[in-house]
Amino acid sequence: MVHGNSQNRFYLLSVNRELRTVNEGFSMENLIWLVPTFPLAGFLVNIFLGRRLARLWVSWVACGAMGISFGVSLGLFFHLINLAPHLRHLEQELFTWIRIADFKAAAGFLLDPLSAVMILVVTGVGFLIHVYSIGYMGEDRDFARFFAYLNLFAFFMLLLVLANNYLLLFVGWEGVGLCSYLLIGFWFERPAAASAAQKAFVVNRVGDAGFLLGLFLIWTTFGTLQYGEVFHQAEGLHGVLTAPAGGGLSVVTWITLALFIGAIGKSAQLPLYVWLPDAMEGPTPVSALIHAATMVTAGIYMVARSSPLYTLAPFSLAVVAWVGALTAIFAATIACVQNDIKRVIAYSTISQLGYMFLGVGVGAFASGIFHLYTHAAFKALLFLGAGAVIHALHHEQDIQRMGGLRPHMRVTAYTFAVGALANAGIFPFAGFWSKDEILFAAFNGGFYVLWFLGLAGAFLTGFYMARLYFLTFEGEYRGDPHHAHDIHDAPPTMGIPLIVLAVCSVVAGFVGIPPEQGPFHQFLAPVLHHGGAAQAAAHGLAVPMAVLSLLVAGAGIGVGYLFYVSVSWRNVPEIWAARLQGLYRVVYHKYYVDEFYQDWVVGPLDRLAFFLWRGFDVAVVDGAVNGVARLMEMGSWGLRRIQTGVVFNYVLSILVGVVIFLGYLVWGR
Amino acid sequence: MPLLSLITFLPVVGTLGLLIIPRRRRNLIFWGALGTSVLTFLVSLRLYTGFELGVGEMQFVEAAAWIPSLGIQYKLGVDGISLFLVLLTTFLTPLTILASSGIKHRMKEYMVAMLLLETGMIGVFLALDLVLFYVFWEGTLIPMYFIIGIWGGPRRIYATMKFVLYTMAGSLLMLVAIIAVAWLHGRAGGGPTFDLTVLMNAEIPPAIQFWLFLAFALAFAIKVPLFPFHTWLPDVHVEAPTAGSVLLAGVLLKMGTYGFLRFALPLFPQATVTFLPWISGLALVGIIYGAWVAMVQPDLKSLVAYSSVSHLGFVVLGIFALNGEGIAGSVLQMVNHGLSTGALFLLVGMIYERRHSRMITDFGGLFRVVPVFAGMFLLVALSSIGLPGLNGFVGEFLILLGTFRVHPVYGIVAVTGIIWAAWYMLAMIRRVLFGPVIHQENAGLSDLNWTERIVLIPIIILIVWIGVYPTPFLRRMEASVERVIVQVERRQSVHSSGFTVQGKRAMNAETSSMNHKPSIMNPSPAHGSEFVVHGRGAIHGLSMNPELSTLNREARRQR
Amino acid sequence: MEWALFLTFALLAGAAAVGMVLQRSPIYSALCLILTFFAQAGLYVLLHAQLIAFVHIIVYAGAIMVLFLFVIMLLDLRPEDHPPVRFGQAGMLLGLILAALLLAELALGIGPRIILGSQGSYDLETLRMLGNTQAVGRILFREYLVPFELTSLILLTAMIGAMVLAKRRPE
Amino acid sequence: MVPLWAYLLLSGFLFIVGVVGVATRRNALIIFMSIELMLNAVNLTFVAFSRFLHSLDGHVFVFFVMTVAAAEVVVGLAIIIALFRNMETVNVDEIHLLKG
Repeated sequence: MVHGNSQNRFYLLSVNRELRTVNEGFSMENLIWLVPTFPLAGFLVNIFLGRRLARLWVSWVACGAMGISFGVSLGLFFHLINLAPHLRHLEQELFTWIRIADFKAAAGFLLDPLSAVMILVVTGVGFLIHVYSIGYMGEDRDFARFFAYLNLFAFFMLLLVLANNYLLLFVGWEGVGLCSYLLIGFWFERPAAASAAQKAFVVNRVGDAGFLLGLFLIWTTFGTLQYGEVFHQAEGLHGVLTAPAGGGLSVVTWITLALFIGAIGKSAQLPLYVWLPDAMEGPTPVSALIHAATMVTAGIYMVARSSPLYTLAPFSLAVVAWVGALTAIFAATIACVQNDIKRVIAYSTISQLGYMFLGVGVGAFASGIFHLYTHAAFKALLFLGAGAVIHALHHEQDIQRMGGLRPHMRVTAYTFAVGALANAGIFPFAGFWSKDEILFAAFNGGFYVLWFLGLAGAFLTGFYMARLYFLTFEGEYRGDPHHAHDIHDAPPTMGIPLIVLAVCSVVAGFVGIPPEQGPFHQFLAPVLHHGGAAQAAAHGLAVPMAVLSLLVAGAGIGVGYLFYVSVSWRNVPEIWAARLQGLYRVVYHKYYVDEFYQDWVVGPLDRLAFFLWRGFDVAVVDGAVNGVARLMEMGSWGLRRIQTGVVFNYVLSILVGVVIFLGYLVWGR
Repeated sequence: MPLLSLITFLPVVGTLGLLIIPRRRRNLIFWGALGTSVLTFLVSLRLYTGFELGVGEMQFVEAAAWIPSLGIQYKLGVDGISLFLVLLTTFLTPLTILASSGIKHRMKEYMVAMLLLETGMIGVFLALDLVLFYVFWEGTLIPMYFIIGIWGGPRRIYATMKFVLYTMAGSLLMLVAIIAVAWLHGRAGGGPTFDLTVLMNAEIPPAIQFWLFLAFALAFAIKVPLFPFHTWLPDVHVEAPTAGSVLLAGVLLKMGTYGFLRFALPLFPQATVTFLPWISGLALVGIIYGAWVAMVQPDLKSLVAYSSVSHLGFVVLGIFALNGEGIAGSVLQMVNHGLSTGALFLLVGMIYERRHSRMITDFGGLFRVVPVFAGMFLLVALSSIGLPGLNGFVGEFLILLGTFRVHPVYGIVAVTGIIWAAWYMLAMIRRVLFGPVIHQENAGLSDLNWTERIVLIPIIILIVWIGVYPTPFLRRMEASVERVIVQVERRQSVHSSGFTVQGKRAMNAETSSMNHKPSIMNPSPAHGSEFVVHGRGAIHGLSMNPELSTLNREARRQR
Repeated sequence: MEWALFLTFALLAGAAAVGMVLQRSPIYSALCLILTFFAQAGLYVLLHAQLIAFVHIIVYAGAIMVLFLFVIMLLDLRPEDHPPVRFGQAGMLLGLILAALLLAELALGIGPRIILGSQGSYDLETLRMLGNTQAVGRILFREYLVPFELTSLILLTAMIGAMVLAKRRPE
Repeated sequence: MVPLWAYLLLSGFLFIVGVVGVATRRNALIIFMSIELMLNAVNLTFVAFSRFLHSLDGHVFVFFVMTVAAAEVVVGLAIIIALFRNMETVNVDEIHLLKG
């Protein structure tokens, strides 16, 4: 069946690709499907058989699936590197998923530098966290269920990054949301966890609705959802796409804005970030994998993937950058005053995600992805370290009740310190290279306000990271004295991932040297479009700028040290908190955003729904229906008095009727 | 072999068999009924395998004179639209019968009613004669009346009365309209006939179409049910026994949407376009209203009932998008809703049998107590909220896509439906499955037994299948969907302002699709004038597939 | 001659019918009705419907009326001790007017307007040749075979119904 | 030859007498007899038309009417007996089960 002419034009495009595949005979792209398949198989085994398998087997299946997947990813990665840069684009179409009328979407995979980086991050960090979970979840009764969910998550995440079209990306997009839901609510018996899970899913759905609209717009504009075809056409239709369409904005602006709504939801940006802090109700490995390293970065991945569209929409890019910068500083301020170890890291994650959006928003897509990649390492490390602490302290999460842990848990403390420094952006740790690059790109692109916001955020980052580390590991132990004697480092299954990640947090940044020109960037260059202005690099400023941001972050750490370690400044935080009481309370309560949503969205909607049900459905519609029935009843009550039950009356009325009727027939007409 | 008649009346034959079994032999009655329905399902699979792809016309057609003097025929036929609804019916009936093995009271009558209901439902989807359709349509009321009225909950009498009266109120007007259509056709010199395929070509003046469409639409809207005619649904669902709820939600409601698609649209194309904004508007209100009200329902069944209002709002919206994506999505979504909501009602029924309560507040923490139940419940709920990879998504996505394509604003409003769906469904999941076990009664609940698992597993397999690989379904319905669209479009042009205008419009459509897919955002100035027409007239989507429609038209001419 | 016979039978039938309605005792009423039936049978003969006439006598006078008499005796009904007609003068008058009106409508209104359509093939000559009974039998067992057979169902039903109704149920 | 109208007039008269009987009498048996009278009046019409139309269809219908009448009488009398048994009366004024 032929589906419109536009199909034909793209046909040529895909023929080219297929030819290439055929020429190579056996080729690596035929193996792409293996990457997500192993986690899926692991999921199926563990969800159906897990309850009957021994724990050892469960963990072997799950970790094995991830390990093999990681291995295949590495193989694909090296295969890709061996290809010439312009050939680094492998597609594999498994089957036609949906095809009806003019719509067609395939289940197909795309391996290019961007997705290669992503699958490495997902499978690599994922594998380490799987291993870590063996120890962390060792005593949980739902061991198998946990690993099944983790594997399912990995499957969907790999689907998300490997998809060759927007619809399949959306499948992964919602799929990781589902797994996030399941894993946040893993300890579903805790009402807080159950609520957090629901909140996460529903808030994400708000974003997803926007994302869907973006999909629809892409399809009505391009007639396809496949990346290659969309981007290819986007070049050709440049003028049409950027011409003002609705509301003074161009089509492509609307598309990219709609997609960005999805990114806001998934990557926890203002104003839809509220689910992420609550998501900390899930087990810590989940926070590390989903809510730090992989899923939440899907939004950045998606924007970067759509860079050919975003570069056509400067307005959207500006929105992205502003949302990112505001989120970065907003979340950083909250992180400074939180006391829950995981929540501090969660707000830090939100803040770092803001930086990534700032990066892609100023057109430095590669820098955004670079930060995504380094962040995956050090933020996973921080979460896992926090997990080790929580594990050791018997589920104590309040940093005010910690302190002085370093002597007892040296591995954890040192690796955590590495992670904190990387997060704060201290030379030469991974975070330094990527974050500095983003700030430089912002400055270089002439977005001075954004740059300043980012710089201020960097100061706060240094401060809260220092606060977190010092309160947790330095000073004296302030927690439950009963646990004081048995605080110890984690078992090797937890320790080794920490060490590996710590090493990564140090070296991961080196692939990005020199800034914006490193191997990492060159690898990604064929995929990512560059946002014009940012590329006219004034490299003379690079080093001074780097020093400046380093100084700012260092200052943050210094203040943290003075506040929380130095004996003479011991009381300063309290004094400041007291002096700025109003501000402190607002920030401590997270700017009352949750309360705002509760009072102005959830509450009213609930009341409205109840009113509609009771007030409209039951009262008005049913009232009308029952009213008619009652009216009938009353009428028939009157009419039934005619029924005397005496046969004579009936006969007489028949007789009268017949006479009248006949009379009408005879004389009436 | 008259396959369609066989499928339709096999349950009746089974009923006759049941009647001679003494009522003491409960097992025999049960297995007899189950065997009959399974046999019906197996026979109906022949429809699937023997269905000719790419044919939009009716297949397996059987026709015989019934009341020749009035032109009433016994005429059955199946196309890509009714095919899956028939299969859905024959698929769900055995499962509901299997799920009813616990019926204690008057099992024989119950099984007879179920089988008669099956015949009625299949007949509705297969009938090609308006009178025959009406007979089956009303015929389903009778067994349903008894199923709810005898085996229902405490307020069953109120519920049955409401159900029957609501439905009758609509369908009587439809009867009048049916007679009017045939009469108009006869008066125009066409001879007496109630044959749908003939009447589709009858030219009815738009002013009369207006009223006839209204009469048909009222009957269908009540059945769907479209806001604000939906208030019977929660009451009936709450009182109906499990099997009644499953078939009601799974199949009976689809009779309404199917009616729109099979009768209202092809018979009254102009009126369809006239009423399009109104019906789409009601569907939109229904989507959001149903979801909001579902949020505050204390009773599991009424929650699912209101969710049906929301879901069927989607289906109606897709139908009235009047393009391939929307209508195909709607047909698929009818099946999806039958599966997901049917499974939800089955699950609620299963937990009700154990706990004797459907109040959400009586539950909590079931995930720990009954993990298999909980897992299936979760999966089905996720399918119901349209999670990609499960069936609900494909249908919902296509509907939204089709709607957005012609009416972006409707699309934007409807898309929020997925947020509310997640909201109420997950809140329900949280309160029922998650959290600690609050009520001691729940601690000792037993998990699903094998019978119950056998009931649910086929549904779940289909849920995943349609979600992952819907192609076999979409392929079979495609040509028929096109045919409906072509029919509406063609009649549209006959009646609109003359041939020249039509020719120009068709040319417009052709050129536009040659350049590139028409965009609602109207990217190229050359198509500037087109947007207005499309946006308002809903003809836009109709001319989307010029090749196919031309082919169809030529095929018709040759015939 | 024909007129004379007709008038005789007609007057007899009319008078007996009026008598039946006016009689206080059910037995006399029944006897009056039997008289009416006999007069009617005479009219059937006048109309050359001999078979009908005899069946009429056998079924009505022979079977049905005997059944009536049986029941009357079985129930041991006395003549009613109140007037047979239950109205006062005004009511009587009204009733009579109503009845007269009906008769007038039938006689004056309907009667003259009856136009006989196309005639069938059974004129007197044919009937004489075939024989009345044979002719009726032929048409009954050919064209009306199915309805005829169906009437047996009615009789069967009535039989069962009567038995069920009249059976004295154990208390 | 006696014309059709004479038969019809007689038939109409008999019918009206029957109607009057049903309307005025209280004894269920007599009411029943009046109904029989009405049926017979109709039969007369059938036969008369049959004669004047040279058709035997009327005769056939008379047979059917007779059958129905016989069945009716059987059932009706059974009902009357049952009624009398339960209520000790055949006076229809005292029986008003149909009262709404």
